Amino acid sequence: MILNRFIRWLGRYEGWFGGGAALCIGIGLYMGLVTSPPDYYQGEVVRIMYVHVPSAKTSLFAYLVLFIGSIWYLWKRDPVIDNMCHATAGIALFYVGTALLTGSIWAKPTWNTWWTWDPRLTSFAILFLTLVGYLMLRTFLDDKEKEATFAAILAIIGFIDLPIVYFSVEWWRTLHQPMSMSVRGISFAPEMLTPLILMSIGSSLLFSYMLMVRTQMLYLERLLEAKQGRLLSETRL
Amino acid sequence: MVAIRGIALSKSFHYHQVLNEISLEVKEGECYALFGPNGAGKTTLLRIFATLHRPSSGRFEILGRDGLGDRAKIREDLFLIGHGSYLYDDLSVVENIQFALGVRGGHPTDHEIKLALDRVGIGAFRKLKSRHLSAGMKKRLSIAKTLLIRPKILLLDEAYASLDERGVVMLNDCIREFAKEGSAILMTTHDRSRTAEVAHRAGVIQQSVLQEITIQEMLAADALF
Amino acid sequence: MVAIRGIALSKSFHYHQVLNEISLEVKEGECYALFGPNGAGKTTLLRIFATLHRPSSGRFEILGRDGLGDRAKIREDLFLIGHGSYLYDDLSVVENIQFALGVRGGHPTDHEIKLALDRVGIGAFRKLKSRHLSAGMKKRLSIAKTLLIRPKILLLDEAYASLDERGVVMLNDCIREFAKEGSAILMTTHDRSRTAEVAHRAGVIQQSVLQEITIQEMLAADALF
Amino acid sequence: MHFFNTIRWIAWKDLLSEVRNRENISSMFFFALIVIFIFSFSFSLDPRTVQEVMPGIIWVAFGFTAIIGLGKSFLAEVHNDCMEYFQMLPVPKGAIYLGKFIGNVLFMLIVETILFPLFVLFFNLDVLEKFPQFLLIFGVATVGLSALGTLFSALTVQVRAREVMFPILLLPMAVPIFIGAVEATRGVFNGDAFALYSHWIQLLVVFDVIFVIVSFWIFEFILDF
Amino acid sequence: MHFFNTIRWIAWKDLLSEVRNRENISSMFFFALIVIFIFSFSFSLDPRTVQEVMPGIIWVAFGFTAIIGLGKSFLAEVHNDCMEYFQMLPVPKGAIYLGKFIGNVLFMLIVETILFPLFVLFFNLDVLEKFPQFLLIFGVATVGLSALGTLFSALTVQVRAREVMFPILLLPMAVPIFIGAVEATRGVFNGDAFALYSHWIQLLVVFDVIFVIVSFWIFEFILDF
Ligand code: HEM
Ligand SMILES: Nc1ncnc2c1ncn2[C@@H]1O[C@H](COP(=O)(O)OP(=O)(O)OP(=O)(O)O)[C@@H](O)[C@H]1O
Ligand SMILES: Nc1ncnc2c1ncn2[C@@H]1O[C@H](COP(=O)(O)OP(=O)(O)OP(=O)(O)O)[C@@H](O)[C@H]1O
Ligand SMILES: [Mg+2]
Ligand SMILES: [Mg+2]
Repeated sequence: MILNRFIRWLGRYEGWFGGGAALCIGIGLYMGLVTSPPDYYQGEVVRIMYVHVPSAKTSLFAYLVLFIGSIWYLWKRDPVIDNMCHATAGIALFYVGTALLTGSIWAKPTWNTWWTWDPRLTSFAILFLTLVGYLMLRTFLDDKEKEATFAAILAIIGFIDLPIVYFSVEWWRTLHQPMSMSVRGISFAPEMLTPLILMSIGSSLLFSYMLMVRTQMLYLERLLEAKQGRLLSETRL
Repeated sequence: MVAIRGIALSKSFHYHQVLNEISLEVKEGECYALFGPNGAGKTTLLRIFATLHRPSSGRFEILGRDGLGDRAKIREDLFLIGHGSYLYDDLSVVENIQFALGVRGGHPTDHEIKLALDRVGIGAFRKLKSRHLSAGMKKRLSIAKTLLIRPKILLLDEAYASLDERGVVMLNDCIREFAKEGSAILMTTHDRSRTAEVAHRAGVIQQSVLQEITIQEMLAADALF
Repeated sequence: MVAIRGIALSKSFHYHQVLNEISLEVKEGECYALFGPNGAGKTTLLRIFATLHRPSSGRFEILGRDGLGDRAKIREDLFLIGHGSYLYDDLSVVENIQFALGVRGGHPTDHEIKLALDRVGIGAFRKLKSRHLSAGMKKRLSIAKTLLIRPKILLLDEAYASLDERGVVMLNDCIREFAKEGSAILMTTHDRSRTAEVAHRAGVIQQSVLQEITIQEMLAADALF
Repeated sequence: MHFFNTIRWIAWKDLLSEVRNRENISSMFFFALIVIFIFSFSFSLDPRTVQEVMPGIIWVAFGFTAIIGLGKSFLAEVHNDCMEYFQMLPVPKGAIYLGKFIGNVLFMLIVETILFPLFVLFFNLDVLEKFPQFLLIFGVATVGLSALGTLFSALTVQVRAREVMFPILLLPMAVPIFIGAVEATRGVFNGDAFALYSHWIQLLVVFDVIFVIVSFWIFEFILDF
Repeated sequence: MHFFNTIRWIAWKDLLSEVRNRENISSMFFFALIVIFIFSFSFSLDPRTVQEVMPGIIWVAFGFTAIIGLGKSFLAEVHNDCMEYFQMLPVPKGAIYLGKFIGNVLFMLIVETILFPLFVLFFNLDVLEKFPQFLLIFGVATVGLSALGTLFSALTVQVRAREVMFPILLLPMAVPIFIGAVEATRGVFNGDAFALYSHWIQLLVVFDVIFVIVSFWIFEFILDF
């Protein structure tokens, strides 16, 4: 119920999130595609980074939100939290898909293949399949309460994959870039770093914006269903 | 003391609101009969009390304990005889009973099991695999379990369905005995005269509204429900 | 003319002989009610006539045609309302009816379907997916199919089960209508008074023996069956 | 004619259900995806080995997908005892077989069409100019698999351990189809002349014809035991 | 204590049913046999390639067998709504999980024990002196697979498209186990020193522990939605 009020409160500032996202992404894209220099080794191809890295980071963040939301749901059983989880999963899938797609496109010129079974790519593909499974599972249940619970269970089990995605580049020797921003310092040129940071901020703002809109949509859908349901229950046999 | 208390219970299944703010009280030692047309939501209500569904809104109490928070405790006192027979096809009648009780922490002796089976009239089929039982025999087996568990709350869906007449008499006997021992019984049925023999109170669910009536009214009513 | 004739029908499942040389005749325009305790073999007998089981021995005729050799022909005149609802969860009520009739070569018009659904009382749920129907509503849907098919032989297992009181009146109406049109109806039930309203003859299966009784005897009998 | 009407209605029903819930296609698709996924890292492949084991991988993946998809084919029919309804239909049972068969071939082809590009992507295959050959091989192998799968699905849904009996019965019978498809695919991958592997395709066609005709004829008995 | 009693009863029930009908083990066994068979001709293997793809083949075969066997694990429980009975039990649901889990690990190990010699035979493997290593790998991988499989089986049997949802949900999660098992097996086949692949076994153990604990804890919610 606290969340209800919080969401309503946030809802009033929804536009700000959307606007901020548009602004950051706009400027970020402009800097990334126009003003930033091509890479020494990779040339112009490196510009895919400004989409790939932010969407990959946001997708991991989104799954974290889904995980916390799922635990919260099992604890409080508040339908609004369930709507939020449902919305998060859909958006997370969108980001995961974008990261996969851009990563694949990037991989063709740099690694000369669309796909390899590198640990990070493998674990990220698992994340993708888990999210698809999550959304599929939700369509196969009629009872809302049951649907919410089972979905939450799946999200929690699937969370095991997240640390693997994140740390795989540390744990195994991999093809994929290791973390560039870690305790060991930053390994980006500043003129590349600025658009990257802008795009990352924009991407997470966009995530928040979509999350709010989608949660409200699902909430309204639920209300509508309830209303239609009442009409149906009033028809006489 | 109130054994079952439902407060403004609602339940919807995807587009279909089945129950709308239903409230209901059943006291200990009382047998409450639910009537209502097909699809009114009787089964759904029973399943909510049996902790099989969660209500979409509203809450309920069983023997004073909260039905949503304290489910583990509640379940000790509950038993539902519903559409499912809860049997394993490859186990015999006796093994099925042993399992059903054992798994919930009971330890009936062989003699107790034999008595219960004889009472419900399937003592002769003790060794038969439950795969080969007919609908009515399965129902009787469920009643035998109830006799061994002696739950404080007994929920009976379509109480008399698929029982023959001897079976109905036997079940009504059991219900009376349970009520005398202080159990609360909530049952759904379409059969007014058989219900009237044991029910203390009755209610009709219609268009998601529960309306209480007395047994006399129920028997006398011209209207069908 | 004799519509259903069973001659010395026996059926055993594995170790268990359920029917032992049962003979039975139902004439056209007649409604025959089968009583008997749980597990007596009523359902089994009906399923033999419905060409779902083959008898272990004995034979039967439907409208003069041999029940074992001429099954394709027989099936044109038969309809069984049993435990199964024969519905597809993802199709709506109307689509289910269209399919069920279409697949056996029928071509009901939309108007006819609407009339039948209204008559059984589920016209308002025409567009609902059959997944969301309750037990009683499914039964009514089966009755609607029967109204559209108008089979010469109607087999009804547990005729009144899961119907509410309005439903029972409606079903009895339909049975009377079918009988008047010359159909033969064979039904099993545990409810004597409701059956008495429509049945012309009755029989009790007990310990694999079928004994015929009149409707008056059935109503008056003290013994339970 | 009744015969073709029945085929049409059954295919219509399957397609409509599929359009409504997208269960079959989406689940077959994802299952296949996961299988490819597991294969492609279980056999960590260098490009030379790929050439060698690729035909095997493709057909094992499609084979398992067929098991999952076709095995479900008649599950929808047992759910509400629709199988019994089919048994009581007054139409030649072959019509039911053909209706289901057509639906299944369609589903399989759709799934294969979506999957093939993914194979190409995952394993970096180079197949563009060999597309017509692949189309042909996939077509004939799918028909054969579906013909067998539809038959065995109908058979196994009526027995107890259906989920396992289906692959256990289907796979051995499907071995000729697998061998034919694998060898033909290997030929295409090796860039052989069509004449060099066309006998495998002929073999597949012969099996298709045999399987469809035999299944069509034998289906009568599956639905009338 | 109730908790251990419940575990015992559930494992007892599964084992007794299995002893009675031998469905699970025999069907898993046959399925695996067929898979091996199909593999061994789909990948027409020269001895050098065998070495390379053998670990993959072994684990894909066992993986699919696990899907078939574990997916059925809770099917017996839905059959007569026993799942609902479990839900209404007044015991911690983790006990039910552990009971089923123990039974499943046992079944899987038995099947693997029978199958492994067949692998050795079919593919002319040379493994006698490496037996303890294999035992260890099989043990830890089986525990992990069963832990996950038991959980997802319980979840998907309550869902509409259960036959497909099970592999779709299970396989992605099981990928780490597959990778670990395949890599460790590869190490054994290559004759590497234990230290070279022991980290894969450690990984498997870590996953086992995580999966068992998380499943045990979360099972409460699978049976109480
Ligand atoms: C389909 C292929 C790919 C997938 C699934 C993928 C996945 C990911 C993921 C999940 C992250 C986020 C990690 C984090 O938040 O720390 C990431 C970051 C990154 N990826 Fe990829 N990637 C792919 C291909 C590529 C390619 C081809 C390159 C470049 C050669 C690349 C370069 C990067 C870089 C530079 C980062 C940022 C690392 C950091 O700053 O921590 N990726 N990728
Ligand atoms: N799991 C479910 N999913 C969707 N709808 C459901 C579900 N269970 C019940 N319903 C719907 O809820 C309504 C009430 O069903 P319920 O079984 O409670 O009725 P009932 O009063 O027991 O009727 P009957 O007398 O026919 O048994 C029905 O319209 C049914 O379609
Ligand atoms: N497929 C079967 N396999 C084995 N035994 C069966 C099968 N079908 C029915 N039986 C057995 O046949 C006997 C008669 O069953 P049937 O269902 O015909 O009884 P019924 O008269 O309809 O009883 P009820 O009133 O309980 O419905 C039962 O003892 C049952 O166990
Ligand atoms: Mg009901
Ligand atoms: Mg019966």
